[in-house]
Amino acid sequence: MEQRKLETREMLLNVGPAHPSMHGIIRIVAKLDGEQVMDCDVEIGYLHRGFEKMSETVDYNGVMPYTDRLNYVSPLINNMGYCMAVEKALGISVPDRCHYIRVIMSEISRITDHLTCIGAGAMELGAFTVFLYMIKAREFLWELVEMVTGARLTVSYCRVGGVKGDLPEGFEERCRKALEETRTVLKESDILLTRNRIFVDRMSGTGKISTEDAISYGITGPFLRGCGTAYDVRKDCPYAVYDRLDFDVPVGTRGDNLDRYLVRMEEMHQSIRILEQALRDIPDGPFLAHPETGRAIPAAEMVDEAKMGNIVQIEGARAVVDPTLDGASEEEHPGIAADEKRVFLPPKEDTYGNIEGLMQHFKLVMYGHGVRPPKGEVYFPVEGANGELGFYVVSDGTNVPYRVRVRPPCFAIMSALPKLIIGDMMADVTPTFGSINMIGGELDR
Amino acid sequence: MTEYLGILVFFALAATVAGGFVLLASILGPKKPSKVKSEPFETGVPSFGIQAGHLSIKFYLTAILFILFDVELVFLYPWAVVFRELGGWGLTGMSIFLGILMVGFFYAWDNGALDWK
Amino acid sequence: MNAESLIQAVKDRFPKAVEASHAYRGDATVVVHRESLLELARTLKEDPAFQMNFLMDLTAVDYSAFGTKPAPAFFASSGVAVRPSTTIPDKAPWPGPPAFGRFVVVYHFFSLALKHRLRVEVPVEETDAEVDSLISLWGGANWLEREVWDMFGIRFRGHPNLKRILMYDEFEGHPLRKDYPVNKRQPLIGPDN
Amino acid sequence: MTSRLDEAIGWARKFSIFQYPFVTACCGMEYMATACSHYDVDRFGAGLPRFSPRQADVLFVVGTISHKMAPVLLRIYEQMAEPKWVVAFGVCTCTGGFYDNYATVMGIDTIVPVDIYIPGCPPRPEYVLDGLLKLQAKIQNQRETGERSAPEPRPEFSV
Repeated sequence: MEQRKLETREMLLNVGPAHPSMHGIIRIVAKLDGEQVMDCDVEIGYLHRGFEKMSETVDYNGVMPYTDRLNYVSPLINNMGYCMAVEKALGISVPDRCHYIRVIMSEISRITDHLTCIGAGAMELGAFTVFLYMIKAREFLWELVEMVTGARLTVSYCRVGGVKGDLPEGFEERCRKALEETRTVLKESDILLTRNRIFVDRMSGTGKISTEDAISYGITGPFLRGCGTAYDVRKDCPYAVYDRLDFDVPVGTRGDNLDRYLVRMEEMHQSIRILEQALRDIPDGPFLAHPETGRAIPAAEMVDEAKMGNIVQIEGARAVVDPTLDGASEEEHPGIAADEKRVFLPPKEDTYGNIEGLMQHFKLVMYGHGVRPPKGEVYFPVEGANGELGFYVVSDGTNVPYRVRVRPPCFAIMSALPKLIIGDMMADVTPTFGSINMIGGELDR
Repeated sequence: MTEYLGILVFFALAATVAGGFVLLASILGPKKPSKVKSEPFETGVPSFGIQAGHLSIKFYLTAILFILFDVELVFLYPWAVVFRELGGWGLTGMSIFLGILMVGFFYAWDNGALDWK
Repeated sequence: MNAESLIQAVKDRFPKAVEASHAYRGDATVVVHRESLLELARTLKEDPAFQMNFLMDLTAVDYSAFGTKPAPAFFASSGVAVRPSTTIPDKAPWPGPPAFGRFVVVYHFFSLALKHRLRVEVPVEETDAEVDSLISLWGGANWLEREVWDMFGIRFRGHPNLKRILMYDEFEGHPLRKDYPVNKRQPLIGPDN
Repeated sequence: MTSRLDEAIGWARKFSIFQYPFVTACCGMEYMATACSHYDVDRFGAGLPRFSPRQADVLFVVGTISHKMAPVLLRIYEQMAEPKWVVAFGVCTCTGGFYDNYATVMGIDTIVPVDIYIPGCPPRPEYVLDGLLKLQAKIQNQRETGERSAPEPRPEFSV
């Protein structure tokens, strides 16, 4: 006799804004039948801070600190994306050394993003040790970033038309040491996780999505590569010097959480490979502009000399500047800045030493002056840690951007969340959400 | 009778320690009840509340299986203490007992009572 | 295929729909009437010549305050001798925002197979700011359109639940419009400083 | 006159801080770095994050609070059991930081009473540990200085 289906009323459950397993603030109202999620309504916007409105109030270089706080786990990639969009609007390009520096810093940032994502995801499944190991590895890389940019997280390192300063001395071997330690941590975590029965059981088969659905939702990045489509902006629309570096794009097959985890782990190894190649063939570092007269004069003294008009004494001298201004003196300047006087600050020696440098500095920092791209609109995609991070910049010729629109990669993934968790069990929402790597700042902007 | 004295002392000690903490907490801790504080905490938003009495049948199934094998475990403890004195008979008796329960376990497992779907 | 041939292909397919087009800095852009948007999007997606399977981005721009602020001249025009630096290429200047309409809804398409990108702009009047929804073609359009409605107040015909996504429901007004002041707060609780 | 009992209570509370990490934005990354092995907040007895306001003593508000999030923050603060303290972690919670716009609450002390302010965007882990020590000093002499154990929430704000 046909078994009458017991009619049970579904239970509405709030996986709310302050939920422990959601390391990011969204609210999922899930309709549960026992343990199974039958339907869910996702509500976001809890971290909407008005990035696009604020970027219409500051000038082009002033938007930089706001871009750090978009995807705050990999800030340098946002910086690079925004800078390259504005440089495309200006129609200028930076020297090769600066491209290499940007590639090095954004690959370091990508590794920290994947470390945080996998670490936090594993912690929610109980693998607390892996979280501690990965955050330890992230500390090594953050020390590296701090050595170059001065800050660990909110770096604001790029400038329109270049970067703030050249790589300090001793960067290369510290970078190699940090990469070595990251590699050991990756090996340890791989041993701990990849064949761990609990981890594999929780991750495989949950949060499945087919390639067609992923593409129709506009999902890109490790999420799409987990489903089997090899779309990587660095390979398909190469920018900076990615076409000169060879690395391969890991692709999954089933499109579930385990594949995404494996893709991210493999991507970290590829990023380390990119870093090593970039460190090897980065164009020459600072060449001494005036080796024979390259004596160093304190900046204040140089200014006094210039004021008195005796330019000849300080011709070709190097200014000893405040450490925060380091890395942008006359010898490093050609390597890190576009040769466009209307966009990038002059080296300190010119600013203190002669009137043209002072004029250029004045025109770039005074209110109402500064970087002024011609009227126009530009879209520049960059491979962020979660997918394609595009910047759409509309400029009306003034020094304030008219409209800066960020194409957030994890916004598309979050819009597919109902398709990911309906049918799974309530406990599977946590690994799925861990592998989405939703970053509040990027999602709600 | 004296061997039970040890257990008595053990229980008394446990009761005083647990009771002491609860007592101290209630005396020393400040108490400021408020309407919002008494509402259930559901991640920061007013909760929908659980409709009483309409839970899915699968919870009941899992709970019953757990109780069954938990009680079986309780019988093992006294046996484990004296199994050396019981010798062969004790072993066979207990293995028959366990065998019957194992049959029940495999039947449940085979019928899919353990996986949720 | 490169920007010009892409624009030409779209023009051949939709001669009367395309109002204007340009390839500023290499981004193929087509300005289209509101009525033919859905049909154009469908052909872009299904037609083997385009194969635009990605709706990368959907956003809007409020051009009401465009050009009102004076754009001080470039540095060179102030007469100071500038070292022969690369002049900023202005050979193909940007033809300016679309002719009519306060808002412009901007779509960015990308084809994974043919590796080309297209930007479609749909100018919309302020009075009836309404455009067809692309939710039947791409699932991703759902949230993107809700955000454009939330931020600009442009309605999307055919969208299942067009309500606010980033702001809370008690919020009146659309913050990204140029006439909405930056710090006009409408707090749910707390003082209104 | 500090009675031995007050001192003992202060000492006990000081080194067993159960924190509720109300994490929203970029400061969360620095909170992770502080809680993990390199800058280890567990050395000060504050290592155990409790994700339910019932079991937490200190509410760590970490990251920008938007107007949409403000009622949630107030509700969780009010559902915490006394004695409770609030730490404003990062400049966005102290004064709203550089997000002075329609979406951000300019400083959470307009919503919940705050005990310790840790400025910085994000504050370096050393600042956080310093803030924690100041909080512990406040907890230690909480009873003898006659301060009320938890600052009274301002009536006009409670919902």
